[in-house]
Amino acid sequence: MVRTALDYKGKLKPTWCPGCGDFGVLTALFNAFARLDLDPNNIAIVSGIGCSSRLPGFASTYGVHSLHGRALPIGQGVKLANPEVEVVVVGGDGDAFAIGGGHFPHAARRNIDLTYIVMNNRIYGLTKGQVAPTSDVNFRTVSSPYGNFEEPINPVAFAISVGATFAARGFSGKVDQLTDLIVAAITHRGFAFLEVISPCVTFNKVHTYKYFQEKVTPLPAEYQPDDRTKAIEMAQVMQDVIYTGIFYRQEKLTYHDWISKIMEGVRPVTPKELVLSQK
Amino acid sequence: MVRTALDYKGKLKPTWCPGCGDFGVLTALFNAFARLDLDPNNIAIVSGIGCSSRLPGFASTYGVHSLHGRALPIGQGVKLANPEVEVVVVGGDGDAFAIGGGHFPHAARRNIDLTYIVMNNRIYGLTKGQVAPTSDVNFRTVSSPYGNFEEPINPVAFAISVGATFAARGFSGKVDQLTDLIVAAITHRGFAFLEVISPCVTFNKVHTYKYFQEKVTPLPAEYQPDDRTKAIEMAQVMQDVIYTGIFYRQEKLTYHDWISKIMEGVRPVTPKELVLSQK
Amino acid sequence: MEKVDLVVRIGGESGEGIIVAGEILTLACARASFEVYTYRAYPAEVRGGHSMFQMRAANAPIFSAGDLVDILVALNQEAYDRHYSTLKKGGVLVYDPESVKPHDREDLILYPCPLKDLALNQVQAIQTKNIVTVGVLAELFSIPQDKLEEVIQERFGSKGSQILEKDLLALKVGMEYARQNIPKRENLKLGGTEGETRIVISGNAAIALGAVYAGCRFFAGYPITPATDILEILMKEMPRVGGVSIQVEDEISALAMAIGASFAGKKAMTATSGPGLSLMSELIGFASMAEIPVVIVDVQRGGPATGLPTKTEQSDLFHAVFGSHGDCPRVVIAPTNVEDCFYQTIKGFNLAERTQLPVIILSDQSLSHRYETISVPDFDSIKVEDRLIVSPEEVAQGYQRYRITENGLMPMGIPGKPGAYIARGLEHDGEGTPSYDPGIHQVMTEKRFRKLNLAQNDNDVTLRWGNQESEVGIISWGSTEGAVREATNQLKARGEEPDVLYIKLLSPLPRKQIEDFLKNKKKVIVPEVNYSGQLSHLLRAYFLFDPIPLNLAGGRPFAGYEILKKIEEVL
Amino acid sequence: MEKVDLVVRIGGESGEGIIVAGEILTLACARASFEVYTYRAYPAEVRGGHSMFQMRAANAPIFSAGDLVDILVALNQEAYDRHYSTLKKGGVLVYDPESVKPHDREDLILYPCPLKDLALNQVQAIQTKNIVTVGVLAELFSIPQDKLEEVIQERFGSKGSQILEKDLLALKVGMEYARQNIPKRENLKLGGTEGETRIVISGNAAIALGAVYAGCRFFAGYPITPATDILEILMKEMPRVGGVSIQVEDEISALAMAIGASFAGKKAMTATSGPGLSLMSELIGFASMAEIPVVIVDVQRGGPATGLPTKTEQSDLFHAVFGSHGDCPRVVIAPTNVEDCFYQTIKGFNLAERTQLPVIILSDQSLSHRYETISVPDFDSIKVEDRLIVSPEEVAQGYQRYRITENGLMPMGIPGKPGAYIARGLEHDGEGTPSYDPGIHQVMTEKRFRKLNLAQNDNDVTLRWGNQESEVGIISWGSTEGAVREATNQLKARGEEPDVLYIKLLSPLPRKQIEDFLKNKKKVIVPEVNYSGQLSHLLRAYFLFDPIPLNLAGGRPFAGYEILKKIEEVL
Ligand SMILES: Cc1ncc(C[n+]2csc(CCOP(=O)(O)OP(=O)(O)O)c2C)c(N)n1
Ligand SMILES: Cc1ncc(C[n+]2csc(CCOP(=O)(O)OP(=O)(O)O)c2C)c(N)n1
Ligand code: SF4
Ligand code: SF4
Ligand SMILES: [Mg+2]
Ligand SMILES: [Mg+2]
Repeated sequence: MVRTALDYKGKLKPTWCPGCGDFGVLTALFNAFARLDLDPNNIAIVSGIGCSSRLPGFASTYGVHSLHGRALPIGQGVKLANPEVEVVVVGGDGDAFAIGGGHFPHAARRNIDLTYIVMNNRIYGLTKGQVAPTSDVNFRTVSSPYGNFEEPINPVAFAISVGATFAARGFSGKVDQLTDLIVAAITHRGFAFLEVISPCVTFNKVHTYKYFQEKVTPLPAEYQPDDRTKAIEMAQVMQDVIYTGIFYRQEKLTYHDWISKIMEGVRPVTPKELVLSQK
Repeated sequence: MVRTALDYKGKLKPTWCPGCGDFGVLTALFNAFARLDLDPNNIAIVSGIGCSSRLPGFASTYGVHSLHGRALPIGQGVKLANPEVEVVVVGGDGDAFAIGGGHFPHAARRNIDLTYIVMNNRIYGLTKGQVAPTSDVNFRTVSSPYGNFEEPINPVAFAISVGATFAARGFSGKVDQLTDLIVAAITHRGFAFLEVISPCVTFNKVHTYKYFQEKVTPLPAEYQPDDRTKAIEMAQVMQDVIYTGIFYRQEKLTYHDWISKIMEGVRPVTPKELVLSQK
Repeated sequence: MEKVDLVVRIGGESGEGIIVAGEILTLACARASFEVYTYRAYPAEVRGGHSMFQMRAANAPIFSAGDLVDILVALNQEAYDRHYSTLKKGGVLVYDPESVKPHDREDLILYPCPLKDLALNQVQAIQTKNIVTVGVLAELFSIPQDKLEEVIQERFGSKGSQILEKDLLALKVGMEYARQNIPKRENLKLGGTEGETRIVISGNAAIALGAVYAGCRFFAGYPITPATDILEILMKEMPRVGGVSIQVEDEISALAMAIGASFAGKKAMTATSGPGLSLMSELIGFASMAEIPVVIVDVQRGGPATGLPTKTEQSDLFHAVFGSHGDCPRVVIAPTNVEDCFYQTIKGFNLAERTQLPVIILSDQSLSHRYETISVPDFDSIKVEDRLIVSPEEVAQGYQRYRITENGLMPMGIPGKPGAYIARGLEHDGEGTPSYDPGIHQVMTEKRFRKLNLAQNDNDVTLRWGNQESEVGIISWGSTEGAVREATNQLKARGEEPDVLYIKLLSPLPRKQIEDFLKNKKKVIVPEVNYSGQLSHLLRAYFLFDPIPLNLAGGRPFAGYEILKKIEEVL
Repeated sequence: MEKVDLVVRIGGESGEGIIVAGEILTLACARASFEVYTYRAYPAEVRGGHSMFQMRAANAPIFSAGDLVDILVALNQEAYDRHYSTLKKGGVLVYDPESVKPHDREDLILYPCPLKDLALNQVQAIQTKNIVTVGVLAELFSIPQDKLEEVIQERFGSKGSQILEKDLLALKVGMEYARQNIPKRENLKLGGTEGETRIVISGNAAIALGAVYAGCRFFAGYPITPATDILEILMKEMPRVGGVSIQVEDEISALAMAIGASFAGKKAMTATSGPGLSLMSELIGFASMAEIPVVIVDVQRGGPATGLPTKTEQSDLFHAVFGSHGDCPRVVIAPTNVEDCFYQTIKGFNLAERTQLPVIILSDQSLSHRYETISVPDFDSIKVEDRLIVSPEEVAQGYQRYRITENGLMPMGIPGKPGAYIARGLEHDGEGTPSYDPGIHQVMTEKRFRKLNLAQNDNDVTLRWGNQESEVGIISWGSTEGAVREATNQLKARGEEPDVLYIKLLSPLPRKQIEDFLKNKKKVIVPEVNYSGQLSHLLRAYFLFDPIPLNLAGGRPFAGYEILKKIEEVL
């Protein structure tokens, strides 16, 4: 049986604002699942809280719509406990880098084999338009009435610098490329990070589709995603051009590779024997 | 009146193990305070929990010995509320990058004018020797009996990549250089990060004084701390040589510079007027 | 003067600007010197859910948003279906015939009105449909145009003159249409009266301004519904009073910063809702142990976990009173209405300084976004208590920050001034030196708890009304006040008024006042918008009596008739 | 057989290996078939504080580490000064004359012994002073050398043969010195007996192994005293049973991972102490709302905040029962001794699966590091309850994960198998779709609370002993059991035994058993190692009676005589 995108569609109609970038991400994700012909019962989509974090609710797969900022540790728990399951963690830029920011570097360092998709709209959508850690300096919002003072976090550069073994960027306005990127992220062995530029049409009147459409450009054809420093540099280009594509990719032992090695080495024991060995 | 290091010494005798690297940090800190002739009543040393976080208790200055991982936000609160006070935040590598890791990038992005000294012993000292986020791969501890699987965090590289405007490394075995570095960090306008290699003589039997003494080398004389990429690269050198000195320094508006600008721009109001304006 | 008491409800799709329309109507009515009281309900989704705004306007005090409505504006079929049954007999239904098909009902006055069409074709801006609606209502019920224009001006003035112009035009278009096409009914006139200046304010704004008035000069927060506007207001206003506000990375950082700021000498606050309060648990214990005053506002919503983010509930009382490991004294207070949000916030700062403990203020969603008309405060009578600061002389004589004293208090040193000490979350002796001696832990714990006595002495920690002789009593807390007042007013008219006690200080409970109240009571009803009867639990534990709980798992406030019914049952 | 009951206390500088020496002695005695019971106290500092280890060994059941000591080993003057007054009349003092100057006391037997000198000059390794000390004690009190060597072998075998050799040498040097220089006293002989195999285990190890036995195959934790060894043991052993253990970045991540792992189908646990439990508050609510079974061990220490990290206290009960915003059902249980740590942990997993709720197990520092001899479990009688998993047939018939059922339970889908659903922290309907309808919130809250009934049915949720006819009762929880048993044993001898009820299930409280107990009671003493009387509070609230609290702010466990005194007062 070959599955189609429809096989992953849940009963619930997405409750995003018409035009929200997150629709594109949902479409591309279903496309990618179909292309990989994954069993919906063998996928777990884990999210935090935010507009973007509602995504699991619109799919027919397993999912956890958890707490604000906790998607990554919950997702890691799922994968560590049940490594056969395809784990896709999703959420917003605030979820990932503000309240959840403490978990990110460790997830990357561990290189657990999961995919993390951050829908970056450079704003807090669900709570109606406050400044986010990805917002530009001087950006005015309801919670930054005099403009933002803080240097924005660049998700792809951040991911690479804390050790992600796969880091890419897509745009929700380009669903085909996004589908390819999601497929690449899922098939990558290890922690795969994907930033998706996903405009909030309701609250972010500066970083609109139009704004991005003019800047978004695939990485040059000759670009090789094997040099960290170069990758970080390219990810940081943000003025006239914003690159999309795979910035960095590295083969490395996953957390499970290590676990498997250990399990081979230890002397197995039954729980009863373990208890009896205490003396 | 010119003060001496003794003016900063508290009543309590340090309770660290004999030979602990943190003694060197305390000495250098007092030296630096004396060199800058700071009023002890005008200094606040803020820490989390850990062996290293006991430091404020050994000084005659103001201090907060807070909770594990919360030194940075508490220190930022102190500085934002009382910008005349010299704020020095101190703690361990676990405090900074494990439980406190979510606060670090934001403190850096904000560029609040304070100094953050992390005493890195690559282990959890206070809880008796568990693996830390700065521990090498394969490092065996009581909590990593089969060796550590996770890529270590490089504090200086991490600080630079998340936006610290000053990043340096010292060694508690070289108190004079360390004093200079602390003076430079305190006088820097903005978020100044200083990693101090500070061996745990009790629990870390691999990364000992001897281990570091052989590797620690000042940055080359011609090194210019103005290039982020280069700075990160030099900070990551960890094999035969481990550099000390100032890796990166940048002039940038501090958080207070922004606040001052705004305060100049707004129309002041009394609390009573503000209440009466609601209608 | 003729008695006016009108309830207007607007329902439609979330995102259609219903809340904005409601707020404009409300402010205009308030400026026309009516008492106003509002209620809103909206989904956690930004779009796609159902949204509702209700305003009650009257020329006498009002305590609830009203149970039945006089005027229903249904912007879509769902709004009609959900709400038509709440219309009073003879009530008015305003609707767009294009999208709403009402039943054929004789007992209602139907005012069809092509709202969408007017916005699209006459204003050329579909998003002004909400303001067109306001215009229609203004004309039908004689809401003064000048007040409406004033409010619209203030609201949209900063959005660029084009938007403002469109909105002013929309108002006119709506009024004009109604004037031309809808025959007006006299009994639903609001009109304008001229009275004293009144303040129109929401619960969240009252908290933000109460804090500023109490001397708060540091605020740190993280957005969370329904507390976010406290952050938004203070981001804007704090620099104007010379203070600092900051949006930080999470609630843990927010409380930690506030504690740091207070240590540094500023009165400091954070504001959040249940999930944030849970995250702050460990730091609440730190502020308690290190004796650093700090104010934490919890605007409660439906729980647990993410729960019902946009709905009201009073279910964080347990966590506020008991959350955080260890024996951890703290003060918990709760305002009972929007005006009280202002006064309790000032009280919260006073208690924080007076006890050098963390103070948690429990508001809730139903107060947070509700606009009420309140009297101009009598500023001279408001007492603001300031910090006990150590003097240079005391320092010279050998200052010990944590010395044990009779009432538990010692003055605080402030960085920048003499009095250096270490604030510590580890148990410590008088000097702040860590101590793990069980004896010291015993006396230090006693000392920290002793400070709670200082919170109990005021008279205004409870509010009592009704018939003190009655053997039937109501004890409650927080935002149920309005519904209870509605019920007791009706019973008073019948000569059956019970005795009512509102507890504003929930930790420590005011023993004297509660014991006084209980003296002659046979039956005590405890209404709360939570499932587990959290105040009932506290009353049982501290006063060993068996109250009659009246609980609603939350999601909406009580209606007056629900309280009334319970009292009637018990009487 | 002659009765043996000997209490040995070793005191000295933290870092001198006192705990290691004590543990070696303990294990050797246990292998020689004695009942052992230990207590340790050490500072939060790694070095520079005072450290103490106490072992009691007897050939009859024992319930405490003993109040007065038979043998005191003082390694420095501070140890002597602190502890000499606890020596029984006729007790033995072993000390190094170089560093300790004892009083001239006739009622003690003084055994001076150049411990440092022996380690330095005869073993050539100053750090073996602790093992030299063990050698001296072994000779003086006839502790079998073969058992000691066995234990030292196991303990240091992995540290390289050099270290092992030194330690074995140190043992011999100590024994030899004592043999040559110290005349032995017959009344303090331990010696060896041969008996059945016994298990010697600490409270933390009992929890770790209980978890493994209950089927836990995922553990995530963050180091924190006094819970760390649960993490350390499971990091080592989990791979041997095919499970996964991980040390993560903080306690929030630890519980989140455990919840994720449980969602994915594995029984999962985390272990922490008070500060970590506070940090987990929001996630406790999430597990409750999303109905994901998970076990949280809280090894309590002195609080609040960082508090007294190395000292015992029972003050997290409030947070365990009430922490987390919203109306949030959870199960709380507490073991009463080291052996019970094993059984209650299994119980915790059973209840987690049985109710699909988070379960908090409250142990404490005094249990955590105490070694006790326990009987080999009767494995066949231990019931392990497994998860209710949805079958493919049920899925085919239209599975709703959160459908409302009579007892509140629905089977869970497991990723990888049919039954896909969304676990959610937002309020939701039967299918898991978010719903903000107050009616749904009401019935869903009721349903989640209803599941608590399933925890109350077992008989073993309380433990009762003593004279059921007595009008004086003791109700308590957790690790006070030992001290209470000591006291009631003495009273029994006098024919004055009270009735005793230990509550192991603290949320929900077992109503039937407690009501039964209270029926004929006039006075009920509730001893707890906390300041605020947390169990007393719960009993007042749920059973409306006025217990007699006996509280100690913490820092140390109760001694038997303190309980005895209180009972005598009340009798
Ligand atoms: C502990 C906690 N704090 C705050 C919130 C409120 N909150 C919900 S989503 C959100 C941020 C949304 O921004 P983002 O993560 O970027 O997602 P988006 O809505 O933009 O997709 C916030 C602050 C919460 N639910 N829980
Ligand atoms: C919330 C919380 N979790 C855990 C702990 C236990 N703890 C105290 S210090 C520490 C880590 C110490 O390591 P580090 O920060 O590197 O400091 P060091 O002792 O090495 O100087 C831990 C895990 C705690 N006190 N609070
Ligand atoms: S508010 Fe923004 S992010 Fe949220 S659904 Fe609407 S467009 Fe999307
Ligand atoms: S344990 Fe290590 S870090 Fe801690 S005081 Fe001793 S040497 Fe220093
Ligand atoms: Mg966002
Ligand atoms: Mg460390």
